[in-house]
Amino acid sequence: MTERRTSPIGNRRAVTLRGRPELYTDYATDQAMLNTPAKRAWTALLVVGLLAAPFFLGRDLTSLLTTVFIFGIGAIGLNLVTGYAGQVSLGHAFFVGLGAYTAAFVGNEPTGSLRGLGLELWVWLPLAGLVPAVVGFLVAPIAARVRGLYLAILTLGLVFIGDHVFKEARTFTGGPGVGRRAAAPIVGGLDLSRRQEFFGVTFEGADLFYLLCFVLLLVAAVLARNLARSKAGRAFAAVRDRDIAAEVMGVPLTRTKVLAFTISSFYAGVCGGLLAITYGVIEPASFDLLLSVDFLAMILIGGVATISGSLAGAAFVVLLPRLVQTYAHYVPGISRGSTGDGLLTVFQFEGLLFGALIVAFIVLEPRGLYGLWLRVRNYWKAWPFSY
Amino acid sequence: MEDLLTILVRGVAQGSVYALLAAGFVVIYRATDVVNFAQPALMVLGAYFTALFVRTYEIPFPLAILGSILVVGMIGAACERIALRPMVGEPPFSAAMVTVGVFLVLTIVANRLIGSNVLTVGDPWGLDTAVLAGGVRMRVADGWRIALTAGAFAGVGLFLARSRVGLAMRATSLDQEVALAQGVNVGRMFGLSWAMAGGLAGLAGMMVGSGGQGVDNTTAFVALKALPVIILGGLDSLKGAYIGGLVIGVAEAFTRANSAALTGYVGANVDVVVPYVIMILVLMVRPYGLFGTPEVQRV
Amino acid sequence: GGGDEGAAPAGEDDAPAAGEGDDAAGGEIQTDIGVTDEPCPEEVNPDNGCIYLGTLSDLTVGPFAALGVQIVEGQEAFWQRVNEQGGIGGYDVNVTEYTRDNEYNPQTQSQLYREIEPDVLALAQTLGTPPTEAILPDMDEDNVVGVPASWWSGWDHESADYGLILNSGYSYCIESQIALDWSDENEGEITSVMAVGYPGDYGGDAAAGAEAWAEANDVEYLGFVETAPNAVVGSQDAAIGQVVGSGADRVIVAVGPAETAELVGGAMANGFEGRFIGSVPTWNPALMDSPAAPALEAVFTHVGPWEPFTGDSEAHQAMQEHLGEGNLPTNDGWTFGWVWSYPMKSLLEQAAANGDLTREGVRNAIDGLTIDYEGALPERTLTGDANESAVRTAVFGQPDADEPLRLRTIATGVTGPTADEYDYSSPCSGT
Amino acid sequence: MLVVEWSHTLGELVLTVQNLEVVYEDVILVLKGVSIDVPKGSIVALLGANGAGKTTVLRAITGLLDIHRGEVTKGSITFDGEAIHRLDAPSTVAAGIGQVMEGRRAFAEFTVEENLRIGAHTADRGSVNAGLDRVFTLFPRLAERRRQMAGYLSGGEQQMLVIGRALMADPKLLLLDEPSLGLAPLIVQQIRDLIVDINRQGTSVLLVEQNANMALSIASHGYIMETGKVVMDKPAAVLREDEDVREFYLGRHGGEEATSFRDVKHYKRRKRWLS
Amino acid sequence: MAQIRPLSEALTGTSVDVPAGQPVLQVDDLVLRFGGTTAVGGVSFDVQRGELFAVIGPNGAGKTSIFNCLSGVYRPQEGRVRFLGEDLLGLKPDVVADRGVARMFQNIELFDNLTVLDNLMLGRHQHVGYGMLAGMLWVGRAKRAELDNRRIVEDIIDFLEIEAFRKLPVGMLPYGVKKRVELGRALAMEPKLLLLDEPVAGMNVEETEDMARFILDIRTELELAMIMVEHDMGLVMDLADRILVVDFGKPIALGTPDVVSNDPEVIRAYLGEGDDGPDLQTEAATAAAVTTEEAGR
Ligand SMILES: Nc1ncnc2c1ncn2[C@@H]1O[C@H](COP(=O)(O)OP(=O)(O)OP(=O)(O)O)[C@@H](O)[C@H]1O
Ligand SMILES: Nc1ncnc2c1ncn2[C@@H]1O[C@H](COP(=O)(O)OP(=O)(O)OP(=O)(O)O)[C@@H](O)[C@H]1O
Ligand SMILES: CC(C)C[C@H](N)C(=O)O
Ligand SMILES: [Mg+2]
Ligand SMILES: [Mg+2]
Repeated sequence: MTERRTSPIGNRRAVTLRGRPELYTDYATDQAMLNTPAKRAWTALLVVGLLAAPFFLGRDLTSLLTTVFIFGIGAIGLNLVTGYAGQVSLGHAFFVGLGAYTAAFVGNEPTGSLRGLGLELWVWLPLAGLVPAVVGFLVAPIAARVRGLYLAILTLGLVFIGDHVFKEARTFTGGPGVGRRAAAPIVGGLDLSRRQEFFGVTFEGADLFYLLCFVLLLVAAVLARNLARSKAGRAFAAVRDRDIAAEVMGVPLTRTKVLAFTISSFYAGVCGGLLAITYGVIEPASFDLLLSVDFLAMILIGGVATISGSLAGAAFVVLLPRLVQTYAHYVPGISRGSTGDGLLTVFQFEGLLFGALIVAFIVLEPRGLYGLWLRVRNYWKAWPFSY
Repeated sequence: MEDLLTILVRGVAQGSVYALLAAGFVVIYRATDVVNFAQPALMVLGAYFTALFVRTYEIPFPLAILGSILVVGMIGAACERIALRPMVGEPPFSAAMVTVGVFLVLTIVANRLIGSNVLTVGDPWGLDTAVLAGGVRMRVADGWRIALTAGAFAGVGLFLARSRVGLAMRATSLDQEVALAQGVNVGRMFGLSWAMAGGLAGLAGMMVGSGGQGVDNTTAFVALKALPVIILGGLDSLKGAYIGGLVIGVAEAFTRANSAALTGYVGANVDVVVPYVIMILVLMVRPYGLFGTPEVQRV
Repeated sequence: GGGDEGAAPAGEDDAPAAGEGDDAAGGEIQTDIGVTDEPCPEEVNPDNGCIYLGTLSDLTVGPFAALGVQIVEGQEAFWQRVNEQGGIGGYDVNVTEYTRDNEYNPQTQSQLYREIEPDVLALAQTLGTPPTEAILPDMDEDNVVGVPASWWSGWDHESADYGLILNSGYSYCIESQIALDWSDENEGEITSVMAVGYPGDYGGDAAAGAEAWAEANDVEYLGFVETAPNAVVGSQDAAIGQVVGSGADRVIVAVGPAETAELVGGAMANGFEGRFIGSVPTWNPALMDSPAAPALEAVFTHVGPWEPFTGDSEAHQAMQEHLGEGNLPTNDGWTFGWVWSYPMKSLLEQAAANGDLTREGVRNAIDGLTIDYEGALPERTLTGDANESAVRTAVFGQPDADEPLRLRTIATGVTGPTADEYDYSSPCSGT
Repeated sequence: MLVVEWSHTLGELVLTVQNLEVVYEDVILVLKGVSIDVPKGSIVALLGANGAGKTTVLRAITGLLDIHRGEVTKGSITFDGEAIHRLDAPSTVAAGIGQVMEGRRAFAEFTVEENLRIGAHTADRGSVNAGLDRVFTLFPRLAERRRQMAGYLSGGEQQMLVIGRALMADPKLLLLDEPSLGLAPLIVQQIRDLIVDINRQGTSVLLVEQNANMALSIASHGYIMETGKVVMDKPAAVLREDEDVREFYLGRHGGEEATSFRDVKHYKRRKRWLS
Repeated sequence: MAQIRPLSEALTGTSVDVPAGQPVLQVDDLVLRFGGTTAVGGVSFDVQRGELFAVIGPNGAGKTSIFNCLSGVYRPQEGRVRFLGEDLLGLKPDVVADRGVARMFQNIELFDNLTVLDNLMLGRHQHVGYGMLAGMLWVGRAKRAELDNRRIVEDIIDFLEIEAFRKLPVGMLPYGVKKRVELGRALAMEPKLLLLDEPVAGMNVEETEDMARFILDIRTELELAMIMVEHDMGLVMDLADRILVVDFGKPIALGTPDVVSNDPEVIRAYLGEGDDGPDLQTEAATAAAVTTEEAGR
């Protein structure tokens, strides 16, 4: 990967064998998304398990998983533009924020100085995606002229400018240090974040919202996967790996990059709209560099240019802090309460460990969780022969 | 008129600090092709150690500065050795993400050291202001900011231009494998660049904390100003870092001076975004900043 | 609920504090969320149950971290004492288990509230005006009452706080009016006023007070300079510029300590001649080690809601006794944490007395509740009407490097004509 | 067999590769016990089809395997009597091994001159300018482009540049990986003479080439690799006459019994080498 | 597996109908400068239907630059390029590709992280006709289009005998195979003009023969007009119908192989005396003898 002109994120899948030595009688089955029984089985198992989960978990954990799903959607979005199309973006947080506030504006009744349209989920959710998508579409042409780290920091500029706009557009956002409440997920008069009765069965609000997000995640993932393996997806990869060659092959550079940004922004926006609900209140300053970095961490830890990786990464980044919090006090010198009587407070420890793990992780397996999985798989494929 | 000059001086001084921060980024980028997001944390540590040496160990201020430059330089090198060295040959973005991890760790450490109070580096300048010819008021600290930065740039610039190391570093950032094949010790280049960047950060930290500003657990964010600066000037150009820093600093100073007037139109604290706006405008005409080397593309 | 067992220990227990709890409702105390029959972790009274109270405070990177940490400690001390006196209605009170860091950010606050809500009866502390406002609707839904670490005027009005918030002392709005009344009298006549503060109802409330005062005394009001923590705006240069430019005579400051020092120091360095009046959250003794110290000593006046740690009311003696002879807290946040906790104590005792420690029961106990501050503040009964029940007294202090907490009290129990006249039938700021 | 006798016949060896085994990615075995000797002051040719493992051999020698996620799992490499298969690249260069890497790896964003200067990174400062002059007289084309970004050079010009860069450090042992790649016939002859010339001045050369004609015309000894093994190992003169070598490496194009590329038969397939 | 079709059936779009005598490509005094250096200095030539036209010349003579001008990567300052009666100059590369000009690169420009299949499918980018949304849903039109094109790609894979590598990322393929894949990718574009930049550079004789075979087959099966840049004189002289020789961007000879190969100017500037044929052998022998002796002492 030291070769010049490979993408800065340097997709490490180059040297791993894909596809398995199954025999296909026709190209259709070969091209199917889940083209091996194993894949099909595992996926089915996972889906069923996750559908059942909320009924066994407490409210707190349920909403934690919900958050994982929501970040998953955002991570997939970033992976499309950064992982697949090689356009490193630090601006993801901005689009997430834009989605969140679009949702809040469209979904909330006006209160006091705050504006709102008071429409239902099936209106505000699509809009939460579309508005960022349009903005993405408009800024992409500028971004398309810039490469690598220049692009990364250009997009970072978006975050700062967006941050400022969010802070100033008080009638939409509530302003800095104040914020506004998220839109309620209301469908046909039913608030999916409150307890509801369906044919005698009562569903907790948290569970309903969990299921909603899970379904949305599945859809988002499948669509992304299809995109990645279809015409557009190949174009993305081509632009990422060798843009001049891609152009000579008939792939229009700017259009492809713009497309990537637009879709990615859409995903980010949807993520934002839903994220706001789990947060309850959204504050302008919170869609900042660190959020963008979290997303980058997700795809790097999960696996660049892989959908499953995006999800794994999201889970990692979202769950880690909670794990640390829960187990911190088994670590000597960590003061449980607020105050600094210990060596570190649990909050500091949490941050510390998070940073350390990112480092350790990328250093040990630059291909991320996905790479780890490949290693395991290749190992078993080769077993019992070492090579 | 003298107000204008006063503001100008303020801007140049602030810009010098940004330039110095940017220099750290550039040095590492030129050697490793990586943007080091840990730089801000190193800066805060720089402020901390200066303060520590002056106030706790009562070492004279100039020595304290040297001391913190050394210590932070070593910390930088250490981080490289532990976290970045294994990334030799890995894609720059994974490496950049590693530096983010390092940043998170170092900031926590810094916060723990500094505590939740405001830390003052114990510089002799405090809030003193001198009134120059033509009624221009300049903070003494600002004078030093300008002078020390100029000095630092001269030093680093000469070193990179004259010594073999300079060329070797750039070679490393262009193609590690080929650099290795030329006998360049890539690892050492990484380490060296981080040490230099650390030193620069140490100095910058002192500057940020001096002049009565003080350092607390949020100061690290100031260093982010260096990002638009390096892009504006060109990621691999020291000259760019310096000029870019001054441009941003001055632009910022003038927006602040007029924020009362501006607030009506563009909202409060618009000076926070000005650097990025300038950066984006420049990128639209020059995709590699003012002095950045364009990536060669040929088939 | 485990009401019966919950009562059992209470029965045997004859500690005075728990006394009333006992026979009320025939010793039956109903409980639901956040109250257990198992003793608290590191409990004081092994055979007491446990009441869990949540704490959402600014503990690491927020602008009030220094203050927040002390507030939490003071509060822990307070409840420690309550438990040592036998707890409440057969229960110890735990305020540490569910302590979280809100970073003075409404969003974080809301997230964390949702995280701990299923496990707590009420909130022993929710720091910051905007953060607290952010969770009010949730609290209303869940019947969770709370003690604010904040002095927004909204807390005095049911219309604004759903009658869930148990505040103590004046509000920023009244505070700045008293302050200006006093300053006008003791620091030279005021010709123009300006306010500098954070966005939202912390800065906003103080500004509203200043504006109201200016209007009542027809003095020129130079407006509200909105700034934000350094973490957000990098530095206070912009605010400094506007203050210096305004040439105001008095400036009401409602920001964080670091920002205050920078503001006062910077303004003076640039030849500003007016004086600054800082509300409680602006102060941190550590500022006296900053280069701004001389400036602060020269032109900064501090307003507080009650006497600092060194006061001599019964409550203050209890605090001093708790820390032990000659020991001082790092800053006066400790005192606030302690004093702020009295209403919650009174409330829980009342609820226990009513035999209903369910959330609903606790909420219902608020109306007509009488709060005993052990002299830190005058005893106070919560009625609907703010105009009569709201506190309108303040304490003034002067930065002084030689004082224990770097602050010399120069006037206590101060009231002011404008403040007393002020029509307080609705919150000064906010919606 | 032959190897042994032969290598005994001429004194010391500057490089010996013994029974080398290399694995990429922990799983891909590409060298299955390769042994190669380079006598001091000689030119040794290493031929073989694409993917045979020639470049891998060179990477193993110069310590550049790890950056390709490969490692030496068996065997040894000795240079000047020192075992070097554990050394990293900078050390091998310092020890006196220079190389022209496969696939023209010029520093695209360096000027032609900077590229040459970095080539002299380990050489003593004094010799640098002399080195520059030497290269520029060898390749006037480069002199013209002295200040141009190397990345914009034509393929062949870049090839000249990397060869020149390898000369800057004047090494004891020079490893050349397909130096004639993409060079015009005239330049190929020039390169060939150049190699002979360098060799005369005492530098030993291990030459990997697809242009077997050129390689065998100047080498004293030749190795032929197939899929990770050495399948043939004879003096160059012998190889030049070998039937298989003529058919698969030298080819019958041009020359006496010339067969035109136009009459390439479709069923033509590689026959196995007996080794 | 779908039965193998002859290339001519898989790639129907390559046939051109130009009136006899009319060139497929007509280049008139092309000029390309970079600052001071003139890469191409007034080159003119034409390529006839089904002709294999070769461009040779010293390194840096401007051959690749000519290709870059044709495929829209560079914008020449002067000159005119007519392709099937339309002007090519000034068009963006992807448009040129759409017009039917495909190309192999001098330094392999494959998409390393993609499999051989995907690389070839990319060649079909302009032919895979469905929108992004259709792709995301992966039903009906999109699915069918993918399958049809997959079939065509498979035919090319069979033709080039790279079945074994179908699903491997090209990044890890041996050089020779990569070159074939690149040829395959160009073919997949279903071009009307094929540009080959040093197709056999770095290949041994056997691989060169394979490549020669493919080129010949493409020619006979598709009657495709091709321009080839190559330094392997054996190949050029044997395959090319006509040869253009450039030096320092200027044309110095144009004609049939035997004419060109005996042109003194060409020999001086490019081929050199011993045009690495038989006499090089003998020369070499002596050279070798020398070195072996030396080694001996
Ligand atoms: N980094 C790598 N990871 C995995 N396999 C590799 C790597 N590099 C090379 N290979 C494989 O090792 C084998 C030998 O490669 P090598 O480049 O040494 O052959 P070569 O003889 O130099 O071929 P060429 O003549 O094309 O240069 C090839 O099959 C190649 O696919
Ligand atoms: N983008 C560019 N910028 C500057 N100079 C260039 C550029 N592209 C080509 N050149 C110059 O133009 C000349 C011709 O280059 P070109 O690649 O066409 O040569 P070529 O005939 O292909 O040589 P080779 O046979 O070595 O590939 C070279 O001297 C090169 O330095
Ligand atoms: C005590 C302080 C932390 C309160 C805070 N200033 C507020 O928003 O009201
Ligand atoms: Mg090779
Ligand atoms: Mg060329």
